[in-house]
Amino acid sequence: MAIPLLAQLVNVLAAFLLLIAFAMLSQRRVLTLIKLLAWQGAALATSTAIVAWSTGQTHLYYSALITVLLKVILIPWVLHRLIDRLFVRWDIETLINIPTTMLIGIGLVIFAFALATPISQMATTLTRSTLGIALASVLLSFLMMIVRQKAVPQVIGFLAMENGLFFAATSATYGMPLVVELGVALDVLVGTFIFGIFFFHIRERFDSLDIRHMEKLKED
Amino acid sequence: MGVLPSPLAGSLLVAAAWLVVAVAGLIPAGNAAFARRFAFPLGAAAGVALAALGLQAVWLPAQTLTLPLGLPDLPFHVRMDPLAGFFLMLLGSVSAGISVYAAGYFREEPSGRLTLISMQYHVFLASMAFVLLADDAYLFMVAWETMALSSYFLVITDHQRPAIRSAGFLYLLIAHLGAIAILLCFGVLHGGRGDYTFDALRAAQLQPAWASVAFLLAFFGFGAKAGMIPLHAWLPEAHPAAPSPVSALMSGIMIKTAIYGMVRVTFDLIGGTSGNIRWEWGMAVLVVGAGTTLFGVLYALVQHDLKRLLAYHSVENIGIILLGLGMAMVFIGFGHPAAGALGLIAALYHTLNHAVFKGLLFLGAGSILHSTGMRNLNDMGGLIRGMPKTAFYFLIGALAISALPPLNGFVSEWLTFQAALQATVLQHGVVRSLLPLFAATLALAGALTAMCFVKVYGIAFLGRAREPAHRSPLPHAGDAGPMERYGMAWLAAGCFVLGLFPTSFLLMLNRVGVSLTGHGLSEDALLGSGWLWLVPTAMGQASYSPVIFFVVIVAVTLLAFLLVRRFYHGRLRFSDPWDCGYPEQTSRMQDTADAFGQPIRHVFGPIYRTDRRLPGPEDTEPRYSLKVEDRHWYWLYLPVARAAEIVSSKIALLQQGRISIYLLYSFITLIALLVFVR
Amino acid sequence: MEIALVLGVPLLGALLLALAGHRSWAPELNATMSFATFFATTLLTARVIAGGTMVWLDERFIVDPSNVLLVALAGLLREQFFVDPFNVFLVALTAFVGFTTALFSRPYMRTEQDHGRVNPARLRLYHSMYQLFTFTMLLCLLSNNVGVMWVAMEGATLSTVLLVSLYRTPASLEAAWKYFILCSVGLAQALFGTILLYFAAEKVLGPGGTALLWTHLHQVRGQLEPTVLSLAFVFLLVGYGTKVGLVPLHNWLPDAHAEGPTPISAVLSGLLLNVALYAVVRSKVLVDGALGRNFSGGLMMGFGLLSVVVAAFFLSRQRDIKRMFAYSSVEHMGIMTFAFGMGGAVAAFAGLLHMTVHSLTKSAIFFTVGHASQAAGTQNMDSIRGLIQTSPTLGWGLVLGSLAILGLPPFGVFTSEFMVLTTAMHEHSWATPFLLVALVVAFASIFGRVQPMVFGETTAQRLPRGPALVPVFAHLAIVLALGLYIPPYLVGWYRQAAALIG
Amino acid sequence: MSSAPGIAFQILQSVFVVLAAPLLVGWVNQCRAWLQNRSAPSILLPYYTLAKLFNKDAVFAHDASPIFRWTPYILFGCMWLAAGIVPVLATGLPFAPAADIIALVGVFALARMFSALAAMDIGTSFGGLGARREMLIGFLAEPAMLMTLFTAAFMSGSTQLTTIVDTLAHREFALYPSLAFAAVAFLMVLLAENARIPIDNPTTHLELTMVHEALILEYSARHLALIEWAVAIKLFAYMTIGIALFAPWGIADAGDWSALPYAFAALAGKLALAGAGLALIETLLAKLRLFLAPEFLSTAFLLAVLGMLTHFLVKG
Repeated sequence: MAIPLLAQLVNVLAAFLLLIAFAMLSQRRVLTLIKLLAWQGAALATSTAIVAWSTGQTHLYYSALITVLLKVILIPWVLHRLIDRLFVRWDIETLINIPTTMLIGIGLVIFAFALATPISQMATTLTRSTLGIALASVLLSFLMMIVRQKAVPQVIGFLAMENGLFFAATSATYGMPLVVELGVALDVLVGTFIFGIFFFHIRERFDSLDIRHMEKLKED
Repeated sequence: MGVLPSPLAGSLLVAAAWLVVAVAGLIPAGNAAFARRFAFPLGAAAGVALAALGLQAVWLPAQTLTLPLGLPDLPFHVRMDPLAGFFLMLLGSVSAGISVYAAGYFREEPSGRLTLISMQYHVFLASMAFVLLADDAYLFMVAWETMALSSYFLVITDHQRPAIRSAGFLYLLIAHLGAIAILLCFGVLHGGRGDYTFDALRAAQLQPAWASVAFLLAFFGFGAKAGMIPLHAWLPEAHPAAPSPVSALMSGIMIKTAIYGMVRVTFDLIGGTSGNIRWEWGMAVLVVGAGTTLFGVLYALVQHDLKRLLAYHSVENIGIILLGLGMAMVFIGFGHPAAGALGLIAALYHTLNHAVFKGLLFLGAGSILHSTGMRNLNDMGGLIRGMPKTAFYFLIGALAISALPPLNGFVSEWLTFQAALQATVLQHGVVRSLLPLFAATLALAGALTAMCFVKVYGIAFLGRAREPAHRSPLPHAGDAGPMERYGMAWLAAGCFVLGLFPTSFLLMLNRVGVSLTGHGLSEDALLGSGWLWLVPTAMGQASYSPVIFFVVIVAVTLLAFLLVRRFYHGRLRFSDPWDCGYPEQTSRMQDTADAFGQPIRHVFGPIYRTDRRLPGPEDTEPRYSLKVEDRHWYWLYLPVARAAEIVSSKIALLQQGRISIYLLYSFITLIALLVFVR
Repeated sequence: MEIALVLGVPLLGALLLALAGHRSWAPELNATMSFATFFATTLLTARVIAGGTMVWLDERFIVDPSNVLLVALAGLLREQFFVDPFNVFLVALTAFVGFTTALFSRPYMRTEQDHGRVNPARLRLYHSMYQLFTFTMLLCLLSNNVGVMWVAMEGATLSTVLLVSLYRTPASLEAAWKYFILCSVGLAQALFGTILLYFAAEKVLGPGGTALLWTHLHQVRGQLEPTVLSLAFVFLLVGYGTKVGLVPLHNWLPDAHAEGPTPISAVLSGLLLNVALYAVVRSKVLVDGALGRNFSGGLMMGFGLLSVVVAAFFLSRQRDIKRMFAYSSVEHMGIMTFAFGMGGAVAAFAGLLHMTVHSLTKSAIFFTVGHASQAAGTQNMDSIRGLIQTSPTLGWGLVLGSLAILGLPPFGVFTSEFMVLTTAMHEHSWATPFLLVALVVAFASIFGRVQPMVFGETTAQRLPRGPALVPVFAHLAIVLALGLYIPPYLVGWYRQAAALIG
Repeated sequence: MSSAPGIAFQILQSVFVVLAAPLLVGWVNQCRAWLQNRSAPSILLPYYTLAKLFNKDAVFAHDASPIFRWTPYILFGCMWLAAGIVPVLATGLPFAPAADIIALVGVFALARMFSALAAMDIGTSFGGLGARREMLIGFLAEPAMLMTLFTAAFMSGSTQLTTIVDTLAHREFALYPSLAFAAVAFLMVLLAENARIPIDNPTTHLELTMVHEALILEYSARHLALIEWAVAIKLFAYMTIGIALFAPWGIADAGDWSALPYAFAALAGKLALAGAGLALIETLLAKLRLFLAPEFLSTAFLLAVLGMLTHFLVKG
């Protein structure tokens, strides 16, 4: 009965992921957001490793390793450095107030589950039920990007979305081919660096990382 | 038969020759000698050849050819049938005169402009030839839009002036709108089967409702090009803006291609011999035609810009052609193809006649512009003394457009009247009594045209210059150069030939009518009384002999002259004009063009949107200004433009600049689609 | 091997220019590398004309089994690239426009440097990224692996995002930020779609390498799970559709086009949008196989039509010349999406042809626009006047290009619009009024703006450097030729590709 | 058709009309004088006037162009031609088929155009004024005239005056409401076209009110004589058209010499009556303001159209 247990473990981690997604949605402090991101990465890496273990697909180990390096260590560290240097530790203002956001978030989760359930039924994988959770966390991150008014949380939302996607890739389908995983990881890495460069440029030009300064290009 | 193996191949050669001339002007870049000396005469020679080929083709069965160009599934199809032959003859013969004129007119253009004009001009000619030859929707549209484009560039030759630019823009916009309607019409005709050759379109069996839709689209689309109301707005703007030979081409020939299209689609593609034409369409055409006729001439009467005035007359004449077409459709719709053929022939003959005399008039206006730099009639006067030859040609054009016998304009209006008088054969009481009413509008328009040309001719050529010689270029105006005169002489001769020998042209048009509708006038009637007599139906019903008429009128006039000469002395003294007891009469007191139109503005007041400024009693420099605007601007064009602006300002709210909102769009789209998928 | 060459040359170019992109001869090197890429694609095209569809590395490629590294590499690359009628012309087109744009960028970027808008460091970034961008697009087109296609598409975003903000002005930063965020988020959706696709394919093809290979997916497309695929298609459409610029996902597009350097606007409009649409169409083929035509086609038609109409009405409000032509791109991508959505041999043919002619025309327009706005010193259309006086050829290029893009014959854009419209008329006649209204509004808006810029009086000076006019007229000549005559092998590709897309 | 007696008839009629036309003018003037209690001038006064004018020296303005010089001859020629078309004495004249009613209206229009052009030629303010007013009247009179003629054409199925007159003359007498409308319209057109009261006053010499006189203000001597003569022929032609349409009885066939005296007598009687009637109208009515002329003529136009519609309605 080892395999169901492992599957249960993956499910628990999936729930954890979703919980973190909600936490990020409600979190006002940037530093905490980065920590949550790192935790999410860790959960992701763990679940990847468990899937690798349970299915014996070795390339998923590489994937887990990359995740740990990239999402648990490198990116949070980079972000941390960035906000240190940019002095942007202030609290986050949101477009919609947080309780409303949470309500919408719950709605999204229900929607995602409803959408994913029929598909999960068809899947052959043991961890199929995680697909709904992955979709939910993608949508929640999306929501987070919409409601946040500052550049850094927006990027964190984006990275959380990538985490959700990775989770879908590894847990629900036992991982994509390695070429793709490598490519995606590379893109995420490069993307993060470019985001970093952008933070500096934006700050240099606008004296702030508040994206509400960037609403000049529009139709009038 | 002819010089060339087949009229179709020959016509393609001519069109290609035009294209070659167009390109050849560009090759020795910077050296405009070719364009100056040879391009236009060569173009004219090609025009004459095309006219001969077209004439020949009317008597031959239809020929077709497929070119190795075009779409993979739809190579260019070309076809030469009597209808195309007739219009090619029109194109070739009228353009020949205009090209000869252009050779003189453009002589003094700077080289760069000249090569450009020469290229656009010949591409324009070639594209018109292809419009007429096209036998599939694609080639037709390509040629049609190329025609619009090349003429657009010609219109904005003097692009430094903002008014000309906006005229060009309006022109191209409406042309494009029309082209889209035409395209849509082909789509409807196609009905989803086969390909887009005209043969396939002919063969398609349409539901009556769809046939009506197709007809209306064609009517709208081609009407936009022809300048029928309310889509005429571009015409009085664009035609005056272009250099005069181009105005002549546009007014004389290009808007006729729209008539060609209307006839091709209505009588050939939709109608064919299967009798799909409905009389209701004819009534629609008649109503629009009558409106166009009256509107055109009434607006022409209040213009003071000579070329603009002529452009409004083009609107009017398109209306007259539409009246003929409409009658033909009514008759055919009620099952009287012979009477229908008469209407069709009248319309086509007027098409040819209008091409000739309107070409001539625009050329005359061009010569005035060339030698005086004036277009405003209010400043002109007494030009007949400086440019007697131009004055003579212009007079012929003026008499022809005023539908006076024995010139050509009269013949086609006569035929249109005859068509209207066939109304007795109709069973439908209302329609039967309405047709003569349309004839009445035609009569009214004819008389108004005469009034308008009395105004034009009397004010521009007759009378005296308004300003003293040192302040006005008029007394120094020289006559048109030899090439310009040859061009005008060619078209003036056309007015006479078409006016005096209509029977042979009628035989030709009868072939066209038979090839389209399967019925025509009885050739016995046409031929039976000899070439002297124009007898459309039967000798007892109606007849007209322009030659006898002309000979007699010349004879009696000369007789009167000789008798007076013979029996009375020829003593003649010259003195100042009689001043009626007012010694202060100056030449500034002559009627101006605006003054001449004043009774019309008075009688037809509600039609115009007039802005008149009278000088006040205290004005030290009294000025009188008059602006008459087209009402269509205010109820149609501007509201449409405003509506588009409102819609776009609403849509602009989408793009607010806020990234969160953009993400939200993306999110909502995603969610909505996901909901939709479930 | 041609494929390796096609992909290798721009990658090499990116490396070289990353080192030497700031030198005075860098623009020439850039053009040379682009030409080399173009040359490699002509070799590839010739190969395809001679031998037809190819997959690389296929079974015939056998490596020495003793060399472990080579074996691993071959295993990694096996069947990863392919050329079929659908992508071959896009590859050639991409390389060609990439080359001509490099030619254009030579005088353009020099003038920008003269004006002090870029410094050598940024120029190095520019040149290097230009090559990298070409590489990512070619990779996206040639990749047989749907996942790698996604990676390449994201790579294309990443390589251009810093180019959009090259001038570091507030507006360009804002545009780049929006471009980056919106496209990345969009592509994230596409990745989810890809995962779902894999999720479905894995059941049929088994886990592992082949489940994302397009050639394999295409063979088994009838057996894929319809529910999953419909869901996947939604994600893919929203994802890649963001990149295509479909309304309402288009918001990044006008900003990015207007604020970046003009050569980048030209390749974004002319090439990147095509590549993104290519990805959408590839996805559509699979989904259609699983679901039947109506589902994906309906969605694409809806998006296409919405894009055409909304973009047309946006056009009239523009003041910035590049922004206006960016909206025009949205409109044309809408037309293509609509055409592919309708499906059927003629419409798909028209869509492919429209991709070709739109790329050529739009990039030609951006070339002239670039020079024109440099001459006027502004992108504001109200300040650009009388181009035909300062530079007649440039003026004619702009006016002819605009007329071509507005769908006036005899230019090729009309050809494809003719086919789209006529097909729409008898298959989806409800859509035609919208299309036609949009076409007329677009005509009035664009031409009403272009005319006073080209004609009339001006006070502007002539350009110090001769503008690059060869690219402009080469493009327009090809577009004109395609309006009158389409070469048989191109017809063959279009037909086969249309049958594939069907 | 073109038999020798026919041609003889044609020439006879043409010469007769030219010679007789001034007599009709003289008769109208005489009647009017009687009606107005004036002592009447000789009925031959128009002839004396013409002779006097022909003998005077002609005077031209310095700026006169060939148009000015040729217009009197063209006018005279046009009217003479018209006189040849209208079946005055006989139907079936050989020249008649060469020009039907539409061409007849065309001839009058041609004459009007040239007279207006000639008036503008010298470049005085009165010439332009006259031309403008003449064309204003013309553009309404011409369609009204055409519609009147069309009514008759519809009744007889032909636009040839000969056929129309034949048909109308040989049918049994009946009251035709359409013809009645047409007759009233025709009368109004006749008044307007011949510069009669209430539209114009042929005897006026007040420049501001005149129409026709303003047109010929610059003419003198033989040119004026020709114009006056042409005007007389025009009146004669209009009256005979009216007679031919509305009272065609008694007309001869071309070549039928025996019927000629009878036709001649009938014509003389009808013309005498018509002339007297015209004089009566001119005496009873007052001249209208210029801008009431369009109303007058549009009434004529409407009546003509009504006549035509009545024809269709009555015919069913």
